[in-house]
Amino acid sequence: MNVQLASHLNSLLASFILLTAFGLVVQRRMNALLHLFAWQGFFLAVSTAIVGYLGGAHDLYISSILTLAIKVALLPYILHRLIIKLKIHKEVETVVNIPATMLMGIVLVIFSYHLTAPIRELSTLVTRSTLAVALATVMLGFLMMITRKHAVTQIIGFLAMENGLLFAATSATYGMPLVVELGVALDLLIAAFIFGMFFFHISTTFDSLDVDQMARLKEED
Amino acid sequence: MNIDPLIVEILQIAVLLIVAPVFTGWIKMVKCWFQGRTSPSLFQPWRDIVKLFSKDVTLAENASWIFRFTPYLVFGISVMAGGIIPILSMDLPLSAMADVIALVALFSIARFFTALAGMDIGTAFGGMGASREMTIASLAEPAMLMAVFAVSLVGKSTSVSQMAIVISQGHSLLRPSLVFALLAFILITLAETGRVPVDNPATHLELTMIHEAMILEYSGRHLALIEWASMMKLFLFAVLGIASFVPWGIPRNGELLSVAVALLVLLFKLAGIGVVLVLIETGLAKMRIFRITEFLGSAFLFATIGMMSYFMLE
Amino acid sequence: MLLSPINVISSSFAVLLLILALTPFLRLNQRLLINVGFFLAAIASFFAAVAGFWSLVNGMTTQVILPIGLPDLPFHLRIDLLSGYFLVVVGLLAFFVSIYSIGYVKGFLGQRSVTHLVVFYVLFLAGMVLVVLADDALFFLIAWEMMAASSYFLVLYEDERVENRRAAFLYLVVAHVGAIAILLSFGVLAGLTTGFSGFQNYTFDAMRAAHLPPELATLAFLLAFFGFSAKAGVIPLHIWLPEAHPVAPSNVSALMSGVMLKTAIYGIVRVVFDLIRVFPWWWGALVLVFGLVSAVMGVLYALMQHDLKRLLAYHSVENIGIILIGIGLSMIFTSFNMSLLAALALIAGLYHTLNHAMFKGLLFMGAGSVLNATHERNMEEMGGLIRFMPWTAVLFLIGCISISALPPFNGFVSEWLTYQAFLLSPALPSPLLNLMIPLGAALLALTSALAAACFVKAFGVTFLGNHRGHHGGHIHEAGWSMRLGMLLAALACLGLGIFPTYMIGWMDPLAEKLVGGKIAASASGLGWMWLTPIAAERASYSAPLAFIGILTVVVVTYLLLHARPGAIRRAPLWNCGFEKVTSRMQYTATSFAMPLRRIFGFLFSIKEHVRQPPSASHPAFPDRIHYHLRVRDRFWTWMYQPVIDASFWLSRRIGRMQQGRIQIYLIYSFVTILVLLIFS
Amino acid sequence: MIKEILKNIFSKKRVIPFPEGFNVSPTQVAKIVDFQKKVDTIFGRSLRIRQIDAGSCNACEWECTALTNPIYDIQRFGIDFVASPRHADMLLVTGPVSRQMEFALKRTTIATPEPRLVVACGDCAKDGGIYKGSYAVANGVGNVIPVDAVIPGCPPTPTAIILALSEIIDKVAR
Repeated sequence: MNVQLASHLNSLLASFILLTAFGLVVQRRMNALLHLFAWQGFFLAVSTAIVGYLGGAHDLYISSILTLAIKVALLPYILHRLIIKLKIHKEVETVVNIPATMLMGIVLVIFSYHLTAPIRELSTLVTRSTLAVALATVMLGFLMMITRKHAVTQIIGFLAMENGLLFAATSATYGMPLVVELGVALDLLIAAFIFGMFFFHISTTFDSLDVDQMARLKEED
Repeated sequence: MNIDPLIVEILQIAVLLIVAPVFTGWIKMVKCWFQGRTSPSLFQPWRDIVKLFSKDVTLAENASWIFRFTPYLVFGISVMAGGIIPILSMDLPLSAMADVIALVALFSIARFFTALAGMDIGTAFGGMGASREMTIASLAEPAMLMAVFAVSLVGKSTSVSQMAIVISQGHSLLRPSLVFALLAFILITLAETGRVPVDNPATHLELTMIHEAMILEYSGRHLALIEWASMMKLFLFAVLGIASFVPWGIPRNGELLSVAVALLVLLFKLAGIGVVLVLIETGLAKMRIFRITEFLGSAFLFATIGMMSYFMLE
Repeated sequence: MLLSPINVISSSFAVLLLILALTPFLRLNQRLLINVGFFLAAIASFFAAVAGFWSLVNGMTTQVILPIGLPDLPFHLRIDLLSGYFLVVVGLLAFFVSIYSIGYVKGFLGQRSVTHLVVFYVLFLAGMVLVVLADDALFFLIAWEMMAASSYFLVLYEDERVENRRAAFLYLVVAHVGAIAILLSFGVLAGLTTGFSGFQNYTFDAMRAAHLPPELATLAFLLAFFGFSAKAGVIPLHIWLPEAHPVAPSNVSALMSGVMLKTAIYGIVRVVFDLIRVFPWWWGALVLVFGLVSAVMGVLYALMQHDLKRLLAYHSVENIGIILIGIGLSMIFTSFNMSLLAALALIAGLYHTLNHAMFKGLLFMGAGSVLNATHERNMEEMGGLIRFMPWTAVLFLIGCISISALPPFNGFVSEWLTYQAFLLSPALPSPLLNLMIPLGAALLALTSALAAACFVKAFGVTFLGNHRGHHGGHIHEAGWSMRLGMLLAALACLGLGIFPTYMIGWMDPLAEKLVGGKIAASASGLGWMWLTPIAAERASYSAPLAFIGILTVVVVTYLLLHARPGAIRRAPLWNCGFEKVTSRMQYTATSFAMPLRRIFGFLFSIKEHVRQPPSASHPAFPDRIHYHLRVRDRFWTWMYQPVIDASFWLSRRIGRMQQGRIQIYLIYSFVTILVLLIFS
Repeated sequence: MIKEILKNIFSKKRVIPFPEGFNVSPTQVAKIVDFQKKVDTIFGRSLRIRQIDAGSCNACEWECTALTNPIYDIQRFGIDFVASPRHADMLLVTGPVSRQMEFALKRTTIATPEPRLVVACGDCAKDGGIYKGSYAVANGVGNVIPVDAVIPGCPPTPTAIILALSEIIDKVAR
């Protein structure tokens, strides 16, 4: 597999990651969201492996395997169990005006492309072009966390942001040191578990996962 | 030996006229298989058309000339479009007659008159169909243009045969812009040719109709022309997709053997497209009309991502 | 001195003056006045068109200095390529409309005197021609005011209706706010460069020569753009259009919408490409954005209307937007000095200017004859007119097809050229613009598709189906002169659509003079039949072939099918076998636009409520249901209401000083004098 | 979904073979020589039916609906139900034309282009059936519009309808 073909593949994967990010923003169903998230992790893992091959940075293989293990298998499984236990696995969440959200997302992508222009000038890597996509993925994750009301969808948005960060790291500087990777992965797991407990508490206190309920926590005067 | 391009043109139009109903028949057939039924014959649409030609015409009393003119115009436009899109060869004298934008505009004038014909007889159904058709069309148009934009960025042209030539050179399936443009194009085709989930071509319920509602009052040869033209439109969108995304197998010039091969390849591709179409139609249910905004919005999103990924990633 | 465009144009002025001279004598015989007046007006405008065309094709520029005007401020006149082109636009449509008016104005006979209609019509024509001829700021503004004032009186023609007076006043206010901005802009261009020393730099030549510092240039541009947008009806300055155009007599609204708005376009092009010439890219981006907004919002507002002429007025907003899109793109390309693409975009914009003049004039004339026949502007009361007035129906349909940008008519050609300019924008060096401009192309596509929807509604509801109104019987076809005027405009639409290469060939020197690029050579690279803006392999379109091809297939099919004499039986409507089908059960304009009203509803302020009066019988069977829908321009509440309130508040405050006693006024003036003495 | 589709494709068809699958007497079988050929003879293997409910109790409608299911599946013969009489060759009228539906029935009939068939389906459509003599019905389709054929039965089974259709077409063919 020659370098040119590999970089082609990489950019294709980058665009798929962007697509899944958009999908996460506009998708209504819980299960579909989980599937999209898993796919995003999968694309991320493959592209990480390809970048490792391109840059000859072999620790990226490990981080790709980590991504595969955690973001494609473990986290979706945990979240799946979670939403089944919370009996929201069939829930359909209303997203505010999907076309408007899409347009917002497009604007964000353009913005991030504009933002990363100087870095593209500096960097010399084959993968520098995907940096904009990575930043856009982060922003879209953020957008998702903003537009969603449901706690589970918000953690998915959080994880999507983290995907974007990892992708940015791999594409900008052939990945961060392995230790950091491991740490991040561990953090994610812990975060997921903590989120899980939170959900239980939220849902037991308000018997709903609608974070707007939290407004009731502020003291009335 | 080389065939004269004009003969290839005539050949193409003949292929369009003959194969389009068979393509529709093939789709029906595959659908029947998927639903576990025995299908009618592959040529059923042909029989319907022939039967309709032999029947009388019953016109509404207040139908004006527009109502009678529309079927011929729609038919004529579909036939002309068959000479523009490269089906059997990329070297066509008429292919310079219109680029993709003009081609889309040709289809939209056909739609314009169909909608007028729907309003002509002054039934509520006709007006309803016209209103919905024009609404969906106006939502589909930006997505279509974006898809054209993305493809023309790669093809460095908006003339169909030029794009086909350029794209058939590079290994374009790896280009994100083309992949997304293809996704968008599929959604737009579903909307423009009135397939599930946007419109149900086999519906019997007037209130859910879009395209059918406009032609409810047509009969006899007029109906035959309109149905034939809509089959041709589906076929044309299919070959347009082939020419701009998977043009391999379409020869550069009208060399006899390669044209024959091209015909076979075309039939093969069409069979594949039919299966994909039926998979979509069996998998999805018809949408509420105000969900179509989101459907076409995502088509626009795909096309835009394609356009942007050309600048960002290629 | 041998014959030259300037003689032709002066002879056309002579004819106009002749009309004014004859009017007092013909006043007593109104019918004769109409015949003579508008016939001569037609001749005059024809001369104007000839003069413009002449100077356009020969690429000649002639200047004359009239010794009249203020002391040592003589009037400068100049026919160059640009004014020649706009003379063609003005003269051609004015020619058609004057012929049309011969029949149309007779509709007023017996109701009111048409004398001042004729007079102001002539003055209006003269004003528009002078605006494009003027070569100095002073004369330009005088002609501008002449045009504005005469059109004000024309809008006010049927002045017993309160809506007319209101519309005319609104129009006057907006026009003058614009005029002030233009005046200031010329002031900046002329004065600030040389510090008001001497009055010699009020001519356009001096302004061309002057080299402005960039910030002054920006100021001048912004002022001029504001002023001309107010005249052109660019959103958000569009509100006077949908008020003024419907109430004016239809021949006048045809001229106002078809030509008068174009003088504003002329002003923008003149100031930007001729007087200032060097500018940053964001000017173009600004024009482009305003153009896009006007295009989309204009067509959306048009969709919501059910008053035929109001709908057409909003479409003028849309088309001005499309023209500005072309000009804005051209400005962007120019600022990155890509002259070829700039020429393409500019030609697209100017071409659409001419096209819009033709089909919008045609449509307003058609609306006029419908109004003449039914005395209705509300589409909900029409329907089935194609059976009563077949000619008008066909011609109006041609207008609808052209304005919906459908081949093979002219609207499509110019929009297609605009698309080509859009599709070539990736050549721009700036990556940000590369990503943004395609979205603009998508908006343009949305616009033209919505326009098609809107005109299916307009034509379908007005001319097709069954008649909804009460006076179905005595609806008569338009007279011969009205039909002739419309027919000529329709032929112009077809011709401009089918022979674009010639047109581009004539406009090419103009583009070269303004932006320094020519596309005619490449545009007709394959011969006159093929329009290939940049190169044959980039994009190509052949209107003649498409037209002839489709026509042949249609005819052949028809003949083939009628070789067998198939019996065509007329039967009543099926409509589910429903018994009591009334014309009220057809889709109305409101219901046609309902899906789009719901999808784009967030752009309007929509008030909608259903009231069901308690009926004697069972509540499940109501006698009647009142449905009330009110769609309003958000801009009115956002921008204009506050201004109006503020001005009323201010005038009330000032009104306090108004005591009506002479001593008080003496005190005012005395105090003023004292203050002056102190501070001098 | 894919599983279902694959099952549908590869499992054995449940459709009843015509005519032997229909339990009919040998005499009838003798009458029914190849149905398809007969559909062929007049309507070019394409027969489009517009079903009209003229005040029926919907039993006949259910049987007609059953015609298009995978078991009986008359679409394999090129017969189909359409939405508009203008598209139709045959009007399949059910119910004892109630006064309310009389006008609609007439109008639909003249809306159908020639050549056309009118078939009264069910006992009610034949002569009013159990509603016979009621003040509200016209006692059968025949009293309102000329009828080419009648399918008895209350309601006629899908089998009966298909057999009857074949006989009707047979009759018209001659």
